[in-house]
Amino acid sequence: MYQDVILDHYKHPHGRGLRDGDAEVHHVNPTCGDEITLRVRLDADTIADVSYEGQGCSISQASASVLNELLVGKELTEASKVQETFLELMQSKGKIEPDDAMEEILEDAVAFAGVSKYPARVKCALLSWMAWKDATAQALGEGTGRKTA
Amino acid sequence: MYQDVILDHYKHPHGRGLRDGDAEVHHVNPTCGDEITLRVRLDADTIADVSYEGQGCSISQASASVLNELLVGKELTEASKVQETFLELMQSKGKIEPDDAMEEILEDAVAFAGVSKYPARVKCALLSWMAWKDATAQALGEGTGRKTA
Amino acid sequence: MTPLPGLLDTEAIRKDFPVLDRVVHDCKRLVYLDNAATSQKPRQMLDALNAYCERHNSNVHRGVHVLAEEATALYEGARDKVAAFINAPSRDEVIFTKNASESLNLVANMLGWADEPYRVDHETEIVITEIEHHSNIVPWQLLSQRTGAKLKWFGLTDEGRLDLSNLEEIITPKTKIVSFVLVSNILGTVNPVEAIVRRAQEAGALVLIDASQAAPHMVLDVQALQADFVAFTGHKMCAPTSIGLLWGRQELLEDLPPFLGGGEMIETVSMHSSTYAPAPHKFEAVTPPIAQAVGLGAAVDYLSAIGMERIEAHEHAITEYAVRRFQEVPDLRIIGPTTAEDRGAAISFTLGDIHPHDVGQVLDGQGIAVRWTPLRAPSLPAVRNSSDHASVVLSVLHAG
Amino acid sequence: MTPLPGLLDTEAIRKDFPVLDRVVHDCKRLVYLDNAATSQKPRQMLDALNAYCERHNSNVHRGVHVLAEEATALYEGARDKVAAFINAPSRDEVIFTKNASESLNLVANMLGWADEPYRVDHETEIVITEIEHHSNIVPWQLLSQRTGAKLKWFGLTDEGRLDLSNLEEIITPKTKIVSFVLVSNILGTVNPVEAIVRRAQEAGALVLIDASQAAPHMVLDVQALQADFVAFTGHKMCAPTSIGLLWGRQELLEDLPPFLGGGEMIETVSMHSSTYAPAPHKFEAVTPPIAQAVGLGAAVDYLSAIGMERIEAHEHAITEYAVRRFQEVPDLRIIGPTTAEDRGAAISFTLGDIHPHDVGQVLDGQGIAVRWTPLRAPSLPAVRNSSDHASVVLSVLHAG
Ligand SMILES: Cc1ncc(COP(=O)(O)O)c(C=O)c1O
Ligand SMILES: Cc1ncc(COP(=O)(O)O)c(C=O)c1O
Repeated sequence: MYQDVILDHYKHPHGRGLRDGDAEVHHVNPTCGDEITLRVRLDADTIADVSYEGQGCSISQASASVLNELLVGKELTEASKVQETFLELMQSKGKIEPDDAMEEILEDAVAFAGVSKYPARVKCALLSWMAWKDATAQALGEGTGRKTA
Repeated sequence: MYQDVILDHYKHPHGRGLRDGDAEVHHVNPTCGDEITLRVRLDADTIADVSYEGQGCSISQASASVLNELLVGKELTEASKVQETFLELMQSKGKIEPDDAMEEILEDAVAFAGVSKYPARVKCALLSWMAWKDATAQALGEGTGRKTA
Repeated sequence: MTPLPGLLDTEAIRKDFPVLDRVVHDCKRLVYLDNAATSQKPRQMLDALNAYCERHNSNVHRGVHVLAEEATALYEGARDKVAAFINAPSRDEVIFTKNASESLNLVANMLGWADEPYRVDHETEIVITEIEHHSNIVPWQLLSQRTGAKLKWFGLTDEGRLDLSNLEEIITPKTKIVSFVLVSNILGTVNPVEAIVRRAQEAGALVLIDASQAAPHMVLDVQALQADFVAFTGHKMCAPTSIGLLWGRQELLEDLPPFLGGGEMIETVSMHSSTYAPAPHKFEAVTPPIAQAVGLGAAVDYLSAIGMERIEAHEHAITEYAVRRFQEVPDLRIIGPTTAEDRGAAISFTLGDIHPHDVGQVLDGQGIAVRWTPLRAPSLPAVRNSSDHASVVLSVLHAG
Repeated sequence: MTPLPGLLDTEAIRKDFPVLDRVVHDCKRLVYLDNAATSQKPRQMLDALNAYCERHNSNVHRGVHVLAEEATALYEGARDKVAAFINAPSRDEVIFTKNASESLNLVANMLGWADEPYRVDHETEIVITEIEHHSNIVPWQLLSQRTGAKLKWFGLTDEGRLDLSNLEEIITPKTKIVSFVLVSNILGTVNPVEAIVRRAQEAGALVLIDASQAAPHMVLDVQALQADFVAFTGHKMCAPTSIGLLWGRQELLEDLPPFLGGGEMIETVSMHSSTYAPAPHKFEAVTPPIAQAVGLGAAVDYLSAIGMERIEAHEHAITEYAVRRFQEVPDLRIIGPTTAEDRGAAISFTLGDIHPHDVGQVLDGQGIAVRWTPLRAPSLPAVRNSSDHASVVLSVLHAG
């Protein structure tokens, strides 16, 4: 589960820190206490920035870093596809062995495949992704999202 | 358990009906709904009368009849001894085989020995005896007794 | 003796219940008819319970070790099974409690502490019926005493059916909650859900159905019932004691306040205040009945494998037979419906003026386990007008 | 590896726990140190539980048949065992609940609905501490919100002990109830009962002690504690889930109102009102946790056969050893007392800045089951002033 890629992201997070954004959310993983505050800035249909602050285990922190690396600069539709693929992988209970197609979409995020075997940790891995989804919906004016704090 | 003596007392109860008394109590066996209203009349230290009305199973009704037969006319100290012996027998869980000495004290009431094997029925057998004890204490001015209704 | 007419292979089913091998009182083979009080436990459930306690036991939700993952999966898996069993729209609507009594008290307490429009207070009314189990009477008496709300109830007809002739007077716009039993544990009657629910909806009242005696015996479909809450209990449906259930509509579970406070039902806690986890966890202060839920999951699998439709049809056939034959016994009087129509398999009867305590004892001497119940409160018309004060209840489960 | 120093034959005791034979994650033999969350179950308890479910299962108190008599005797027999285990003056003071959380909520609710002099209302105060389990915080927050009573608490010293320097300011004549944990599930600290009880008695406040983490590990004597109520839980002391305990002084149990309403907790019921059975039944709406109580009785027998004094001494020796060796690990910091004095066997620690979730996962990979806990609320001084936000808790039970 502790792939080098994950530990790298944990030790050297991408794009950490809070910068200007169109929407901000704060999410908590209630069963473990991981937290994230995340902002999304959109430029028309493109994700101009995802900035965040948080604390928690290596999985939740590395996942936020991977998210930043993967999604910033992408069009929203494309980003949604990445998010859905990641969700699918994480909900697979270790049963999906990522193929090339998936690897192309998820890049570093395929390293999380092993995490999907541990239900308690899946929530850590998904925390920033759920926050991103909520913040984006909010930035697009689709309601305020579910804030868990 | 259903000895002829018990069934006889059930069908032909002794001293049933409410007559004058120095104290009255009403007891209920909450787990089964048997009820008794019982009055005691004392003549100095002697039990002049125990009168009662009630409803319930054969065990509770026969036991009240036996009580009337045994206690009326006795001195209080003697009656208390009967009551205590009956209590001891009923709490024996079927382990006491009444000997002659006990039979002398309890007379017909030894027929209840079999009932002591059935904890749920012990309460039925003891209902009138507990009521008598309370009513007597009350008649003697020792507080009001525990009324359960 | 001619075999009872039925549709299930009762000899095979008997073998699933180890207790039915017992001989009692000098070689009488046990005949267990006290299913209205609690059911016996099939081998399949016992094995699942034992495997859990012996191999997978752990606290749930919070651990980071193998056992915690396994226990959580088994516990939440049981919730999925129950949700499917009752056709719940969402698994998150299934709350594990300790028994049906707690489920019923939970709703009563929620409504006492709720905000408008659910709040029960001195200007509002609570409706129950005269044929409720004590566990569906006392919580409402307490709520009524504590809030000043008025407690009202439906009476019974002489045949032991709910008397709905004054439906509109009893359920009014002041009514906040109507709580009633689906199948009576005393009379066996199946109550007319639709008429009551329709009137309650019209009046804007919530509906709670006590399905404790229904869940083990018939298809229970919470969507078809159209109630807001349904309570039932594990130990009457082949599961262990100390597990009860409350199904509730999701919006309500979100809006209503919690009942027991504690670990896992919270999201964040400071010394000053807390926020609550979403349902079902909001209503499950740790530690939940983990082993018992696993047992219940296995019990639900067991019942489903036989098939609830088949169980229902089988019991109907047996009940038809039993009420007919019972009436052939001199001096035996059935309390409650004397036909199998709209009635469950619990049959109450009196035998002449022999006290039921004695009838029960004599049956026990034959190895036949029944229960008896004092019938004075709530008073039944059938009893009020006679010298009977109690009756023997026997309830035939599929495995009877 | 040198064997841990202790007084018990741990190899023999290990054999009583079937789960400890398990191998996990590629041939690692399970090491279960998550006893603060829940204990594992010895064969002796499993056998009693299974025998009950398989041979004697019945509802209690009301049946007139063999099984009902047996089940009632076993259930009430378990009450006797628990009463003896905690040195209760009377068996009728032992109430079976579903878990410690329910026991704590029960007291909070009783006090909210009580008459004077017990009643908690907006002119009164409730006292807890900063080191309570959520189950001893949230019930009091709810009670405080619902009654307007003020919630106050003791803070902690930098060593993680209760700060009693302002004892007289916190517990005042306005205080109605003081509720605190005997042994902390997080820090392992054993709290100074005597000083708190003395002050509470002076102020006329009731005392509730949460002994959930004490009952499995040391001699629990409710008379020596001099509290009014003591709550604890079965699943942490070798019994199944879904059974909790509340001991309370008899006079209080008589005077205080009931909590859950239902069958068996009543004496008489009419549609208008009910009278309640005497304690303990007043607080046990049917159906109680029968099988679980039987299991608890067997668990109590099991622990008593080993001997609670010996268990306590053994754990003390192990804790002494463990806190010493732990401190030799680079970057490992114990949260809570660093000596074995006045501390139980639960040890919380952080390891450098590695998140405890990760520490727990790595230990799991080695077959070692621990738990981890976010430590933010209630905030501990030791944590408040550092960058740590959680710690790993491992709790060594006698069978560890
Ligand atoms: C100190 C303490 N109090 C209360 C509880 C709650 O006990 P239960 O799980 O039985 O509700 C726990 C553990 O969960 C605990 O450690
Ligand atoms: C109709 C009905 N409701 C409620 C209950 C109470 O259920 P439980 O024993 O699970 O509290 C029972 C049986 O005891 C019942 O028959």
